[in-house]
Amino acid sequence: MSVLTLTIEGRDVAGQTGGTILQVARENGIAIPTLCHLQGLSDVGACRLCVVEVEGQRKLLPACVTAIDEGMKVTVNSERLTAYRRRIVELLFTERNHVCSVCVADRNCELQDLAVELGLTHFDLPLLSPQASVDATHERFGIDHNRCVLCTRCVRVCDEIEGAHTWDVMGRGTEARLITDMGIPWGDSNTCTSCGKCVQVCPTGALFEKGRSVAEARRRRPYLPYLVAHEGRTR
Amino acid sequence: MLVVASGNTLRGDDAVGPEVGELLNVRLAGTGASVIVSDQLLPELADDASRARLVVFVDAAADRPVGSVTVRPVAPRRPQDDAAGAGATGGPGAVRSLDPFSHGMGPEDLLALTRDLYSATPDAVLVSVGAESFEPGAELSGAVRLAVPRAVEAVLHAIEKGTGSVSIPHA
Amino acid sequence: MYRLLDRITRGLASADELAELESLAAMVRDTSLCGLGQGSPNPVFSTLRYFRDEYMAHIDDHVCPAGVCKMEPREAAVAAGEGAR
Amino acid sequence: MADKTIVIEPVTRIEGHAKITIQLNESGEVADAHFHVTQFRGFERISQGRMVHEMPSLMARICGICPVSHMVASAKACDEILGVTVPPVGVRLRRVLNLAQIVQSHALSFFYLSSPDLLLGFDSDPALRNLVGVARQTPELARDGVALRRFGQRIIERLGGKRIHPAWVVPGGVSRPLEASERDSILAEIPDARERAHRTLDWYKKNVASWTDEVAHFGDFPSLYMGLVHEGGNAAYSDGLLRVVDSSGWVMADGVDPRAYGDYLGETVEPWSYLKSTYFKPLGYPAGIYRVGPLARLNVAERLGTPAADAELAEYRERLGRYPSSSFHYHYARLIEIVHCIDVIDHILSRSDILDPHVRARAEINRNEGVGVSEAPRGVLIHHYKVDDDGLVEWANLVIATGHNNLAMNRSVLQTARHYIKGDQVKEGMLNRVEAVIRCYDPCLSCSTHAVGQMPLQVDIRDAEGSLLRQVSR
Repeated sequence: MSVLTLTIEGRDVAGQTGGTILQVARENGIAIPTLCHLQGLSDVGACRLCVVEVEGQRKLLPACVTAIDEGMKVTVNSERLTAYRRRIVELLFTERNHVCSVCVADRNCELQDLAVELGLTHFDLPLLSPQASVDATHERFGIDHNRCVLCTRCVRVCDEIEGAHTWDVMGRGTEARLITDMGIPWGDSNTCTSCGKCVQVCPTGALFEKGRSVAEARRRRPYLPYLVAHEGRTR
Repeated sequence: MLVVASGNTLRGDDAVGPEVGELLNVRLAGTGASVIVSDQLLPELADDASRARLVVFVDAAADRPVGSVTVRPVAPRRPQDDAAGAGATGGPGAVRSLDPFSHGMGPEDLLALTRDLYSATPDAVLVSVGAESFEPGAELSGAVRLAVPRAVEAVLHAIEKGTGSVSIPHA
Repeated sequence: MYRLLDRITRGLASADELAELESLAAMVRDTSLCGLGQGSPNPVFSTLRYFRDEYMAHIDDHVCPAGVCKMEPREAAVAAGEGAR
Repeated sequence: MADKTIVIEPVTRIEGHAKITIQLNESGEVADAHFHVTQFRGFERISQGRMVHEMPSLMARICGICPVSHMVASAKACDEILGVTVPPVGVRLRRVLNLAQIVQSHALSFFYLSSPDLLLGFDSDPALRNLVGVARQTPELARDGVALRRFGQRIIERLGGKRIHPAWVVPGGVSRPLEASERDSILAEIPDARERAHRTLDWYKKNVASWTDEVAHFGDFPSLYMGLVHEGGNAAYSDGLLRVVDSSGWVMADGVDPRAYGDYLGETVEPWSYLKSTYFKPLGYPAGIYRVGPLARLNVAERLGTPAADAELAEYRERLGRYPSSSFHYHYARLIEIVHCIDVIDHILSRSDILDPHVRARAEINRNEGVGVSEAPRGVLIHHYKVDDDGLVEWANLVIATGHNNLAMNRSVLQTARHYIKGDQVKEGMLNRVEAVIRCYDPCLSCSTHAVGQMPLQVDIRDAEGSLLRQVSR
């Protein structure tokens, strides 16, 4: 294991071989927005919010899954990146039905925070307003597909930490939905251990504890001490 | 020192008031001046205005060149102003010059309320930003967006001139 | 993108929407995870490169030079433009 | 001569937007008049498939004027679905919030919307007939109005954390107990509010004689009255059971559990309005016309239950009789209610147990159906939900004050129009009276328009023979 040196946002930084741009940036106090990333879970590079510019690379690279290299020059914030990130969040909002004012996660939501951070004040794109359902068959928890952003944190925490692999994703494009087991109601799932880890890692109000009203979602992340969503953010 | 920034954030350029208000909230933090952002001017604001020495209204204006920032002093509406504009007929189509729920209440009316209700006559100026569109929408048109910083400066200038004592940290 | 293209082919789109289409296509190309996503806006880019004038004809002149697209009546275009935002 | 139809649109100084159509006959007399509601929302449809715990906050969005009353009615329907008993302090805190809502809404209705007519005259120059005009003539009255509205608003803000859409009322109670500092600051403002409420009432009583003609023609007719009363006959606002009396004091129904509202209230949808009209089923339609709101509440209750307000109520009944029937008296009733609400808020907040942290009961879904009722400022408000076993809303029905009053409002408009409008020389002051009679009911229109696709709006203009002259539809 050796140390590599690179520059991020014009700053000289160093990191271990095999480390990702995201890790090194955060170790050095350089913020990169993320949504699907959750430290302690594997990274899938799905949300595309952490894309950065790397000098000499035509393509944008997701910081969470791009290993650092000697002499790399990384730009985290540029006008183009911010515009893309804002557009990505806009697409997430317009794809389903996110209504903060009646959401259990209001003021406790990573999607909402991202919109604020990125200055998303309105939508240019039309709302798709799909007819998504709510599965409230589980005794303690529910999933509101209207608020799901398909970050798959729940899928990964269930598989990698709990070892149950109850959650998965079915369908493609705008038809993609989270499913429990082979697409049966959550309450009928044989594999679900009702541990609640999925609810704790959900960045929005998609997964919720029953009985909680508007703005009452509480993420007890210390309950999962090996997971950290964002450095500097306490949830 | 009171800034009243009014406008509907969902009505195109009408949002310029709230937009300027939010910026002023940051700029004026800790100076003792307060900023009230409101959809429309409501009679309750007279109570706040009565406690201020200077009231700065910020609003979008349809009758000014788009993107222009105009500052003018405002005085309480006088009875004869109404009489002049009222039209004596009062037929079925008679227009009410003022109705708090038809967005008809203007700074002059609010100041009249402030004077009549609380015997207070704060100095007042209106900073109006020429607006293009009041159609439903959450976006300012380009020229109006560009006018926002100038409107903020105009308000700060009005406050400085009005007191000479408040020091505003320039961002 | 499909929606925007569809609106253009029906003569309902404005010039703003063409700009919207271009920015969306660039964003999809630059930020997609897999090659399919990165390549998906290519038809938009290539048709824009070679046939931009036809796009503009749909938008500005309300005609389809190739005679392929069925255009909605002009009034519908005006109404749709007003309702689009 | 062809018939003439006068349309007043929009009606100003009421909450929401509406339209009135007046039809004249060949001799220029008013043949018919309608009050239309053309606004449309679809909350009964929107709520389908949502978790029951969202409902109070979702329903509060129906209206920016009386969100609290919707929250309370909605939360009570949810309480029933959960099968919980709300802790007593939770019940009381909900009451305080609802009473504060009534004070602020009544202040808005009386001072901002109606006092210009009362003070400056129905025939006064419309350009001056507004709150600024009131302020010029009697600043004290306008000041009291501003202060009373603020008093109510501030309580809602303190308890709910937000002025317009507080998310404080939840199924099972309220989400957060009251803090001592909040209680103290509310209690400190009560003496001032009380003084202002009494002063306004005195002003009204002194001037009531000058509106004799309006009193007689602003919807003065016998009807039924419906409101909530506690056991023993005190007026109730957030709890209690329904009582219906007629103009001669016959109790037509009493102790009605809100769950049984369907047995008593029938609904029709008129082609000319999105607003559902309700009638008292045992008497049928349209004989079962009834009124709700301040006038009705004072008619159905034996007493209010606070000494000062009851003294006012006694004087009110001495002046107007035990069952006043003119809708003009909604104003008077409203002012007495302000006095009462302030005293009840005082009483509840002065209790030693009000800071008790047990303000919420939690439970799973235990029933599939729930009905909640509260008194909104404008009258009885019923929320009725059906949910599946998992707590997802399958069906919702809202019966709203303005719907209850719809038939009465129409009859009032007709009466007022007949009296004040003759021939085609229509003066502004006369039309203003037609609007003003609607303002008596303080209708809140945004909340009372209903399910998607049910009724298209259609305006028919007919001549004396009934043949259609013109039809406007959308």
